Amino acid sequence: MLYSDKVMEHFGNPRNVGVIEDADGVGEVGNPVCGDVMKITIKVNDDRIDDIRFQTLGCGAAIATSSIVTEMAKGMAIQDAVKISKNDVASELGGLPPAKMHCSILATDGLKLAVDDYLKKHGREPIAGEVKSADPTFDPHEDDEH
Amino acid sequence: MLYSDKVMEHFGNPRNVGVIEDADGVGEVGNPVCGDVMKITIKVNDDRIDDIRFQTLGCGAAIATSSIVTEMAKGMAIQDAVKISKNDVASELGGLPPAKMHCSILATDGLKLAVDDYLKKHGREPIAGEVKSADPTFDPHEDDEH
Amino acid sequence: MERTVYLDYAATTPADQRVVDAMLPFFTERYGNANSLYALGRDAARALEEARETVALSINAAHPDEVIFTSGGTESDNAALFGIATAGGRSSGHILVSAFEHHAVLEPAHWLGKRGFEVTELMPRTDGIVHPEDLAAALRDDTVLVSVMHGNNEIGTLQPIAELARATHERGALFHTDAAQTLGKVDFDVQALGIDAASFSGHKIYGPKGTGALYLRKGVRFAPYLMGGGQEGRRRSGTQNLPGNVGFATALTLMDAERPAETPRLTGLRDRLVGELLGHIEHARLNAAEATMRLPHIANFVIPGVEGEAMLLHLDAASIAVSTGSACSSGSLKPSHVLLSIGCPVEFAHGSLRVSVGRFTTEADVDFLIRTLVPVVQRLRSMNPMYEKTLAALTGQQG
Amino acid sequence: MERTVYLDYAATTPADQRVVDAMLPFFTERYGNANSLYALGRDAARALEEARETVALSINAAHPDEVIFTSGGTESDNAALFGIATAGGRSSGHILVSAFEHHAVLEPAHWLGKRGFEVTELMPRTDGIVHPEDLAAALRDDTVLVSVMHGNNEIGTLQPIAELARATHERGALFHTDAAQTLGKVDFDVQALGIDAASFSGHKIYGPKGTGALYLRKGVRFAPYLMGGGQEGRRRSGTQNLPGNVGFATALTLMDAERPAETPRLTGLRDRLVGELLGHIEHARLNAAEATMRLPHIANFVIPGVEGEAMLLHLDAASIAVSTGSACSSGSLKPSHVLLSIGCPVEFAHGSLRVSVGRFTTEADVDFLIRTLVPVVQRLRSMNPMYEKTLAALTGQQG
Ligand SMILES: Cc1ncc(COP(=O)(O)O)c(C=O)c1O
Ligand SMILES: Cc1ncc(COP(=O)(O)O)c(C=O)c1O
Repeated sequence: MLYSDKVMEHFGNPRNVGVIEDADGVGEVGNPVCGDVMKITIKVNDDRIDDIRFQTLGCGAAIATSSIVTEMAKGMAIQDAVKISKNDVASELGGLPPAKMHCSILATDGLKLAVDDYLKKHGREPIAGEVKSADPTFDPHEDDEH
Repeated sequence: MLYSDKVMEHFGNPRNVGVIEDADGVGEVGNPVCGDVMKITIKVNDDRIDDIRFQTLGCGAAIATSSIVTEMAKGMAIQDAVKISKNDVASELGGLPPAKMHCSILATDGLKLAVDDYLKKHGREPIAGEVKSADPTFDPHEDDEH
Repeated sequence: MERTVYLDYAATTPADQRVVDAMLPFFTERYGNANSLYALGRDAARALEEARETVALSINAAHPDEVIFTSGGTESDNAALFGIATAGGRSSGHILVSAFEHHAVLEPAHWLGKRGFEVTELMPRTDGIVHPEDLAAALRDDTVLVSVMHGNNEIGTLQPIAELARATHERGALFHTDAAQTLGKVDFDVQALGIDAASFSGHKIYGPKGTGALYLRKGVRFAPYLMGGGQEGRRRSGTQNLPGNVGFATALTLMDAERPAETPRLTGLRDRLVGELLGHIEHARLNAAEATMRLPHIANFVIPGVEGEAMLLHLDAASIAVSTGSACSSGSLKPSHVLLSIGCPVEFAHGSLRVSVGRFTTEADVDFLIRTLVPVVQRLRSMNPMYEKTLAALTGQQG
Repeated sequence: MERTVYLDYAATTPADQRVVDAMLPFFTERYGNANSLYALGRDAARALEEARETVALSINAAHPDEVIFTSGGTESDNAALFGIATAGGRSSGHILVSAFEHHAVLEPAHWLGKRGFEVTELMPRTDGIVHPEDLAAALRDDTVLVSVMHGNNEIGTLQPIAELARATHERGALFHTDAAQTLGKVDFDVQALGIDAASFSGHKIYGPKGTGALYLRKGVRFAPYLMGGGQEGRRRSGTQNLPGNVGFATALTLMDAERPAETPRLTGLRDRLVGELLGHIEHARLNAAEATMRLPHIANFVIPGVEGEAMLLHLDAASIAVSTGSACSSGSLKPSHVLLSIGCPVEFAHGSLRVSVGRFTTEADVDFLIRTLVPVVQRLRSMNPMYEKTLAALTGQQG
């Protein structure tokens, strides 16, 4: 189970760590029983993500995927941001060990929830589609083959 | 499965190898299917074993036990010779590997048969008792524990 | 690799140079097959039996033949479970294993549980000990085998094996203990313990990987697990790994010789570690802290608000090697079944840290770990979106 | 030990010094557990995967993961038989093994045969070959697994594995071959052979004892045999023997590199041996002489009127190491099941002699064997009370 250099780089120097206090949207996913919890806060301007911050309790992959997803999403239109897939995240990181693929779901799901939260606050329809990990009983590990 | 030094010594330099042409008694035991065949010829004088020779097709233990039994029996009264037990032979050799204990039976049985053959030739009663390995279908290996 | 501060001796150990030196002639010169009759084979057989006697003597076996060489702790455990349970063609019966056994015991037990046997997992208490009265209550008339490990590989608690074996025998069952973590590290006397079988592993005692042994008391019926040429007295087939077995025996001899001095030294290092870590990391806890009988070299902590792998990777960046959960299952995402079995909450089990010291550990190593760990924990907690909540729960709970 | 004329390379081989050198760093320096996350563990994991790739490349596996490291040929055989037969919880079906398999295949087959499976032993013909048409005739609709060894360890005949595998697949069964004697010695390409599984042993190719591998084609369902920590992609538990696996891979690389020159050299030595022995020992016969496909290094003779062990011990006294029957079973008294399976009469099977040459064998060694053997045979025959009879039968038969 080896992490790519890029995963290790993002894990060691995660980008955009923290909380935006007056955030326009907040997404929280995961639960401590599964070992991974992630919170994303976004600042949106003209339906574009102006600023984004994350906090993550989780393994190396959880932190690295959180970090990379904030880098990918920053400056993006919200319509595009919700389309970032777990595979996009994984390939941007130079791949993830199979057992860690579920971490990418958490990262993209966190972002989706933050966007929908922003839309909801403005009385608009959600666009992210189903976000499985928003359910507190969801266990991403069950996605694994074994 | 290690042989004692004494076994190896008798195997390497077996005593009393050969056939006494004008033997008073002949004992043949074993069969080639089992891998061991032994022939003992004896010269008897005054019910005492004056000369004894053996030929053996068989493993190291078969040859060593044949050799030692001829040494033990030489000069013995026939009444005593038939009492040599497989354990006597084994202990005289400093022990035998468990899987090879059956070889001592062959050696003592060969001697018994030779004595009884001598007695029979002189119209006397056999004294050796039952000699299982005289039966050509006897397989000494069946004595083994395994 | 050189400046690694290695603090994961419970996962594996470097082979001692003296062990390697003892093995070397058996690779290239004394290479005979121990089953061959000629001189080279007899020489191998003699060396093999010497190694066997060394191990038998160390564990006080009644007879060298009670020691069967295997390929490691896992094979020994598998062979013990399958071999004793299914001996004589038996295909049913009750098997008791502690809930915090190594997977090398649990998995064969579960396999048997799916094929005719009934398996019960016996819970240790929160002190990390399997209590004899709990075992006595779980034993049944149809119990055939009990397996409780001697020293737990994650939390380091020692089990009262003699009492457990006695309780087992009172109900007519056989007793196996997985001693992979304890052989060489504490006095191990199969007769004093009164056990029927025990598993050992070479690479936990500065011996070579891929070596181990199974102690099997004379008279215990056993179905061989590896079948074939009938080596090891028909109880374990496969050409014997002579260099490995000699290495294993040599390693054990060294452990025994050095234990009187080494045990207090390791205990001192461990106690220093525990003191410093609990002193410097807020809310950290020692798992199974109440247990008084413990291995000298293992300490396991829960560090709330931190995830284990992340902690481990940061320590790794500083060239410190420690573990979270057991090494074998660290590829897995499940929290340690050992910690759960002693009542550790799942969310804390994700933040466990196992530190295990050994022959080459110094005080400086321990201090370096603490010095490095403090800012790592602080940083990870600051990134934890739930840490305030966790803290509130902790202090509420503690207040 | 030094002046031993070693002619039992089929029993075991000395580890090559280059193999030992490759292993050494992994004992004391690169000692990490390949399942640990930190640098030392990752280094171990990388070395392990390199070794795996080396083996995969050598046998032309489609993917490195198709190679599972084990503790030797015996474990590989056991795991293949049990693992494939019982995969997915299967508990019945027909299993076909050749009658002259190694005991490491026969015993697991018989075990399965007593527990729900039906086992048929397929006879080779007197040429020492398992003929594909015989296999085709024995295959049934419910056959689940066929195991036929690649090169026989006693008589050295090579089996037509590609044809046997094809016939097996035509009836929907899976095909395993025990290649412990052939890996490295003849070209071994799992894809060209079209097999599903194969067993290898390290100590037959100048690698360390206690090492080996199982090739398992991707997609073949398999129940792990050693259970526990889930190493080797959950197919073989137990901390990996990294020094051993590196040694095994290195040994295989050397075999592959040297084979082009070594095969004709060994073949020449063997042919010289056969020619000289048959020329100098009256009535001696080469077993399975008709087989044209054979291993370069093994020759097996019957020497009528002589018992094998006695011959072996006399040769040993002259520091020559050869074997009679297989090494594993030489503790046993039964004549070789291999020789019996190819129609060798029992009384002659007791007088078999296996000579196997290898990397360090010279012409002088072969000549010394012949020179020593001639008087040994003469002496033993002269002590044989039945020799005249045997001779009469032989010449009558031949006349
Ligand atoms: C308690 C215990 N049992 C069994 C094992 C397995 O031993 P091995 O790695 O030698 O297969 C280990 C170590 O991994 C262990 O700690
Ligand atoms: C054909 C064959 N299969 C299996 C084995 C067993 O291999 P190992 O000795 O590595 O267990 C051997 C050698 O003993 C063999 O010759």
